[in-house]
Amino acid sequence: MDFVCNFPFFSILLSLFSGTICSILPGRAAKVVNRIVIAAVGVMSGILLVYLLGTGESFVYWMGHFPAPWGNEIRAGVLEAGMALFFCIIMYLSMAGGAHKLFDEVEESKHNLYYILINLLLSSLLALVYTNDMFTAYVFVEINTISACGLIMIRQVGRTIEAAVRYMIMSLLGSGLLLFGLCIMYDLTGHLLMSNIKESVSVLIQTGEYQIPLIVSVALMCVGLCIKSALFPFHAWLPDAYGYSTVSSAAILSSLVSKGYIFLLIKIIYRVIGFDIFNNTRIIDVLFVFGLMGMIFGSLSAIKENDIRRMIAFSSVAQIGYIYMGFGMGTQAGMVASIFHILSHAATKSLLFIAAIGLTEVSGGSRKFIDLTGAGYRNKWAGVAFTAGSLSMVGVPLFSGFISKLLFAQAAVQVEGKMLAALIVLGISTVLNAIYFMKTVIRIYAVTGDTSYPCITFKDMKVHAVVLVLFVIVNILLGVSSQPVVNMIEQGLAMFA
Amino acid sequence: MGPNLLVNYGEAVAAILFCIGFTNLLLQTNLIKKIIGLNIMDSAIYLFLAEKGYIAGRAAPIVTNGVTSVEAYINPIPSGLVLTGIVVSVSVSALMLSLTIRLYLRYHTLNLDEIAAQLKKEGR
Amino acid sequence: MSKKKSAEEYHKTFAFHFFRWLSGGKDPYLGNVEMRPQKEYEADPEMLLRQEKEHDAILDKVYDTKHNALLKLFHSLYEITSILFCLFLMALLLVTISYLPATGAADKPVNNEVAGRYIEKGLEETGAVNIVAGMILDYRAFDTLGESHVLFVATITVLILLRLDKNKKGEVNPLTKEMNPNDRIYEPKNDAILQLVATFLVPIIIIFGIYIILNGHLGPGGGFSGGAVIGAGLILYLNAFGFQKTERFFTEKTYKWICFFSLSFYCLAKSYSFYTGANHLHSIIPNGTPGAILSGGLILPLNIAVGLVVACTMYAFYAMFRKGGF
Amino acid sequence: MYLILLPILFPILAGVCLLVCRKDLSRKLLTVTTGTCLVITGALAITALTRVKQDFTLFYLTRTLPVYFHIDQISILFSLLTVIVFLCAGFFSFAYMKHEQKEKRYYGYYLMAFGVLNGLCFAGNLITFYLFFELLTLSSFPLVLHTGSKEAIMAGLKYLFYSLCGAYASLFGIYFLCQNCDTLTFTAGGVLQVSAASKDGSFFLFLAFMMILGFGVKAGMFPMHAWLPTAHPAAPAPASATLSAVIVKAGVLALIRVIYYIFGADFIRGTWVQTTWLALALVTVFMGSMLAYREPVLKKRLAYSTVSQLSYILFGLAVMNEEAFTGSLLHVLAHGFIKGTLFLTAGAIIYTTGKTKVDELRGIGKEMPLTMWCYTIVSLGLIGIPPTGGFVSKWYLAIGGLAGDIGIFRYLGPAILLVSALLTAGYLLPLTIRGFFPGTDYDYQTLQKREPCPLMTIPILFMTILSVLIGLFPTVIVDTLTDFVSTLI
Amino acid sequence: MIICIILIPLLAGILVPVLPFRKRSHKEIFLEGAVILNSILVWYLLLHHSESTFLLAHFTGDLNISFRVDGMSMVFAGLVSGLWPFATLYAFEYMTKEEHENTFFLFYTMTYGITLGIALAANLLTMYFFYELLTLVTVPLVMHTLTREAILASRKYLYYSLGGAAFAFIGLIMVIVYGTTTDFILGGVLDPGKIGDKNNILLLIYVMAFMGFGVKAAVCPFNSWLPQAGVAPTPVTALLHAVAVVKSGAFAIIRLTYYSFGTEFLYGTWAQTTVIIVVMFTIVYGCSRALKETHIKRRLAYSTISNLSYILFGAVIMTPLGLTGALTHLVFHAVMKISSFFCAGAIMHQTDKRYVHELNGLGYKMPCVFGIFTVSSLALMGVPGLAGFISKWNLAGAAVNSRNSLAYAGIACLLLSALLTAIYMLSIVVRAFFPGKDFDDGPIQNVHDPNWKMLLPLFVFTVFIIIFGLHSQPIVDFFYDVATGVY
Repeated sequence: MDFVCNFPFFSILLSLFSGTICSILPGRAAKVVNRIVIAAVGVMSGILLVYLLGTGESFVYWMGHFPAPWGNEIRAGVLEAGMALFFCIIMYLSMAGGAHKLFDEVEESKHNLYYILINLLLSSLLALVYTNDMFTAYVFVEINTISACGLIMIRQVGRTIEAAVRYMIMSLLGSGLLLFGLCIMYDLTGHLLMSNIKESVSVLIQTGEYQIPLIVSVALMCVGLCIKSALFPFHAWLPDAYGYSTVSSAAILSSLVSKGYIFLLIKIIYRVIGFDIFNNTRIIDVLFVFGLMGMIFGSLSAIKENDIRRMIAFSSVAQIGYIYMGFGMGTQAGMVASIFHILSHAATKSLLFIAAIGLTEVSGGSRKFIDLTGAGYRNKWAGVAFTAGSLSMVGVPLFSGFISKLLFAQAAVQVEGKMLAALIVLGISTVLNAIYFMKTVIRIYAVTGDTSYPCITFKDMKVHAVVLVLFVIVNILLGVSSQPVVNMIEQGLAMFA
Repeated sequence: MGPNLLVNYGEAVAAILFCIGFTNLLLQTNLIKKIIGLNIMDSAIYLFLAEKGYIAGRAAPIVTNGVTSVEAYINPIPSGLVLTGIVVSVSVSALMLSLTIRLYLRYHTLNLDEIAAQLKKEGR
Repeated sequence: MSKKKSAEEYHKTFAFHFFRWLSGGKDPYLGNVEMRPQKEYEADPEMLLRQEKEHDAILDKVYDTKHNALLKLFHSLYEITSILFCLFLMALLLVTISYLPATGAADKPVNNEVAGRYIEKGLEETGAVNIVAGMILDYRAFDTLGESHVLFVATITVLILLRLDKNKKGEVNPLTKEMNPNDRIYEPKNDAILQLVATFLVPIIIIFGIYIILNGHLGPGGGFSGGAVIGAGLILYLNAFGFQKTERFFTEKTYKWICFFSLSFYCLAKSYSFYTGANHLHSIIPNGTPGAILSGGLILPLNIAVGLVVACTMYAFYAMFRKGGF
Repeated sequence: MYLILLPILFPILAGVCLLVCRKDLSRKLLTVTTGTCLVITGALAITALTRVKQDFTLFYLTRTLPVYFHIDQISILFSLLTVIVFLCAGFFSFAYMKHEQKEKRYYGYYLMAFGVLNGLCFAGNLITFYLFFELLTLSSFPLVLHTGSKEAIMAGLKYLFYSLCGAYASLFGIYFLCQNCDTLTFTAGGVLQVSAASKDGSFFLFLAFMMILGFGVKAGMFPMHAWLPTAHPAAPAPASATLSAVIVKAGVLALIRVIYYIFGADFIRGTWVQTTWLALALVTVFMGSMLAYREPVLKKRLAYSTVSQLSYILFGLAVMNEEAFTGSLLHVLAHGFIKGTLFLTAGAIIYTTGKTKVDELRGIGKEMPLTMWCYTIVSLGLIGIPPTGGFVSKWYLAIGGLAGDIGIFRYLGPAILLVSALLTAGYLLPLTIRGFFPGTDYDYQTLQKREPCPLMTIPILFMTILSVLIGLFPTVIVDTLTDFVSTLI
Repeated sequence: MIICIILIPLLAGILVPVLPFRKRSHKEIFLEGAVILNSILVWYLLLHHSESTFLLAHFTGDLNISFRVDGMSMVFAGLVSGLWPFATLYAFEYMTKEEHENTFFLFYTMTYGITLGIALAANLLTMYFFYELLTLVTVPLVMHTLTREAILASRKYLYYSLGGAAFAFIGLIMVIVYGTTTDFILGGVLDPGKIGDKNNILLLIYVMAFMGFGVKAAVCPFNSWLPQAGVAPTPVTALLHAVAVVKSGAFAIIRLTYYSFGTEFLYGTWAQTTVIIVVMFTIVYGCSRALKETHIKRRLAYSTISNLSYILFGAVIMTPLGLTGALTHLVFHAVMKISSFFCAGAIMHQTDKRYVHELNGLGYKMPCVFGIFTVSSLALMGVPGLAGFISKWNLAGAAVNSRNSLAYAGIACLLLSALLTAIYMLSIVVRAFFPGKDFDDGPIQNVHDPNWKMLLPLFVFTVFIIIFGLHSQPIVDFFYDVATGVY
């Protein structure tokens, strides 16, 4: 085994351990540690990705001295490595972009705690990405949930705490269902490792035993993860949570945390149940319908919103709807589109959050649209970045959003019964996206008679500006040279099977 | 309806408890009651798991007298899972409770709806 | 000849219009070419502001739970659907359960080679008499590592929420304002009975906890349960004697370092074990004689670490809830 | 060859020059220039007319759309009428326009309209015809709104839009004809492809009907006649004269060209289109007379009269036999001269007295005897009393109507013509009667001769004479017409 | 080479705010030079084009950004590059009265490049790409004055355009999935083997895509952005909202219909019927709205709506003749409408009057402008001898030839619209030249024609209107060749 194969394990453990270390460090040092860890994990994931692309095969990694059905395992393929790399990039940028806001919004003595949360969140995301064991997944889902909750309420105002409570309640419902589904699954198969479960499941399907419990268990797990990733009817907690938490948190939560759960769902679909078996259930239809509804209702709520951060948050609901719609199509192409959208949405949404904070800063801290008038002139960098993000969300070519839209539509065309619904909703949703994002863009470039707010130049926001530029670059990279990414996703999915 | 409902009465109870907890978590407006619901839910799952691991007539999985025969002990895995689950449950309860404390200190009520209403007013 | 209509009346009749057109009088549509300017749309900023206020007022009204009938209806609907959903879930689960393998049977899918190996080889491979302990701390140690971090992260969140920190600039923490300042006046309670009982019980409890931890690999128990017992003892002590006493030996610093060292040890030890395992290297940690206290490889030290963490955490939770500090 | 172009382009260019010229010319110079231009144009036109049967393609708009000129008898007839009326009215306006502003503009458009009308007469195919038809509308509407009063502007716009409406309705037909005819050159007997006519017969009938309605707008046919009574009173008198005598005849010309030269009379004869057309024409005849009868304002009365009289012509065309057709052509001439005279006299009266209503004009015959005599003579002509031109034309129309194979209209037509003639007498003669016999209470003391200047009276006189001449020596014209009329029917 | 002509305007535009021009005239020379240079290059390229495709970048899969010159590109690129230098010249003068000149010229010049990108796109994706970019670069132009009105207008413009593009996008997907390639091939690229029994869905998608692209071409009911966008400075309204932007919508529809879905697939289906009806309705609707409008530019904008649907009407007849008619009107209408818009702009520039009823008597004060306006009005009405007649003739001829009874009704709409055009255009002319008896020209004593920078484009356009009207055969032949795929 090559040394590189240790990297997934290293990255998980490194981030876990750094969490522990941060607990004794002062805030500033914790920040440094945190950055280093994210960067290191990113580098490792990158190397791993290159390695895997070279070998073309995934590998499993024993967590301990015991092989598959007995010990824990993690597993790394192209998709996992790519996802980890991407998560690191986004997380690093989000952290860097929101760092200056942290000082205003979080007590200084608790900064190190914040970084602990981030580290643990990273480790849990990595574990979700790499894990090959259902129960490990459950445990890390819980870490993920709790640290996400911490990220929400670390800015301690009434709304965030309330949002955190709501978030926790929904998440716990989700975890409860997930765990219950897991238990049933375990009861049916006697395994906790994904690959073993899959073998047993295919045997069960062939023999026709335990069909109903099997379906119910899958459904429970799906619903649990849907709740956790804020699919449409379960999104009530989301706007406050994303809208009022400190900006890095919002960016990370919207772009990574929910994506972690979704990625886990993908893994469950592919590695636990089996793609074909999953597609033969009615569950995908339900996912499809809720996905479509999410796309529409999320956008509608966003249109009504009067607060830029909440608007972006509602837009997340819509975007998650896209992803589930891709699942619901039940084809490989739909899955690829969904995964690409995970990436593209992550890149875009964090960009939007970070840019929005730049805009609100020059508007007296208000996030009401009426105060944001002309903010694009006061903070040019944030304005341009926000515009770029909006365009990506609307699906203008050159940006990543276009490619994901393209992939979705291509995937939709191949599905007989769902084609029209998907295409039309895609169209409508684009229109709605255009309405609320373009409204904002035009608003920030409208002129205002009130010039009492200060202007910000590059000097005052070096880091922020650089981060924004990097985000835009990531976005455009995804949009322009999407083919390697799509290839990677396809390769990764092939490795899943 | 399958054949094993009565045999699986333990699981059935677990399921019922789970739903009670679930309903509580979903519907109670009082935060403390919600947390109790959460704990009921978790306990139901432990019960379920324990039932899963149980094999009639076998001992707990602690090697006694050096007997390491499969026939001697019940399945150890669910027990392990329950252990892990308990820790998670404790952590979550702690977190929820502390959130509740904060909210109570701030809004002097445990009713989530009232808190929401107050927030709406505060927000502007 | 019918009655003659007045001119005005006549002007309204169709006959008049027809005749007007016929005789080339007024053309009905030609007049449109001569037009007045249309009104430009201009929104009054004040009006916008007023609209916003109205919007707010509407929102107020909408969220006025006591008087808004619609909202009430919505709430009751929501409740009914939720209950229905829960009932549905219950029915679903019951049906599912009815199809599950029978409880207590030995030939269930659960009882497969996995459990078999744990039981048959567990003692040999992990050195732990308690198969469960062996399983969670060796076979499936990664889960357990995660689990301890769940606890850790939960403490962190509780710290974030409840710890009272003093700002560098000495500003009053917003939390302090919210907290009831009188709570600490009653420290210590000086309850004689409690103190007396505690004097007896606390050492016993703590020793019992230590026993559980140390015997984690030999019998029922382990780091978590033992730690919880010790934590309970500490809490009892605190209740009996107050913070001033406990602060002598247990401060935040103590907590921090204990947690740090335990968790670091846990992490590093398990990392070593994972690394060697994955790379098929030989682990230098001996398994020892099964049944002896110093056996089970890493299980005992890990149990101790976990126990310490749990004990501290339990105490920390209590202290946080109580007064927001140690 | 290029001679055909001269009477068209020369006045147009002259008119444009007048319009573009920024300097204010003195009135005398303006008059002289315009007069010269008019005369030259007339001369050119007459010269061009001598070159009968010379055809000439100027250039191709697109491969299938040549701008093509050709002179035949119809052209000669209409062109002569145009030249005479324009010259007369032109000279009349030198005197009349004294009391109007912006004469330069007036003459500019006047010359342009002259040129365009020449072009219209010489046009050898439908496209060229349509081109000049549109231009005619555009160059003549400024004449209508010349006075600049609100009513005049509205009337001008109304004229413009009605005419365009008609033009577009006929353009609808042209689009289809273009694809279904071998050529759009005017050919006696029609050019419609037999295959198309037999296959989509009813559709082409519909097209023909559209075109009749469309061009009928210009000729003041019933559903779209309303512009006429609005435009005439608003325009200056000489402009009304040309409008009524010539420009509305463009609609007649158009109908002749379309029905007899494109569709072919045989295609239309006996179909619902002919019936409807007849009905519309008769309705117009009767309606126009009735409206004129109850109209107090002189010029407006004359305008209604035009509506009525034009439909005489249309009736003749719609009957589609030789007599009626000859009658129509004769009526074109006769009505042209008569109505020209009538409007000019009305103009003279307004110019001198400023009174517009018939009731106010008691004793006018005493004041302006020459003018009123002319008025009376042509009125009699319009009524159809021999030996004026009107009698001959109506005679032929009635004969044609009776001889035509047109069902009930065979009798209804002549009857209505008669009734209308009575009504004509009813609306024209009161002025004569009042003018010459003002009654006992007329105050002869204040009477003074107010005969207008010769520049006004001579054109009036000239046209009156012409109208009488037609009546006296109709055979000259009839003989020349008969030959080629038979080729058409 | 191809990429060059797209990049030159983009670069020139970006350089405007960057370069330190000492005098305004320097900037003018720089911009005008760049634009003329580019136009020359375009024409050179069009006249010496090769069949080869220039591949710029791969997107995903077999989708790529590539450029090629074919007949349609020649028409559109030639048109745009012919008009742009004049419009720029006009803009110099016009913008002396407006603010933020640099921003304006930045986007204005960039639009040139983007429009050429649309024209020269070799496949549907490239076209879509530039189509979206066009929306984005033109929004700042609409917003230019930054008044509340402008903001609302640009917002609407964005919503409509992006929303439309979203539906056009679905069509794009269909072509990708069911076509053999996305390249433009006259006659369509759909693969019957792949379609199978999905005809109806494909037709539905076609209609959706038609409406999607139709948003830019202001098809009813998605037309209301266009009149509102008239708040932009006149060079923008004239060039973009009468030519570049809206025509690119029509252009896109032609591409979609003839080069992607293929007329063979669509001809005679319910989809064709639907779009013809929509187009016919728009023709009449646009005109009748123009009639009621009193703001000159908005009136012209409504007129544009109607005239764009003429083009579409030709296009959806779906015969080579129809396409010829559409192309004829595409080019001729551009010249006519830009001319009338420039006149309106000149009026606004010289007098600040923007309502029809304020124009009384201005005809004698600004004879050149109003003379040209009259000519363009007459041309728009379709008076024979001017450009409009020819294009209408071609359209109607195509409709007659198609033997489609709906197309016959379309001719009626065309003529009805011509009548309405006459009414709304001529009522302006009449006002200007015949102000009425009691008109007092005191307040407009000092009004006069604008300077040569404004008049030169106007005269050139007028000359073209007349030339096209009198001698259109070569160019129409060329269009016919394009439509039959010779080029």
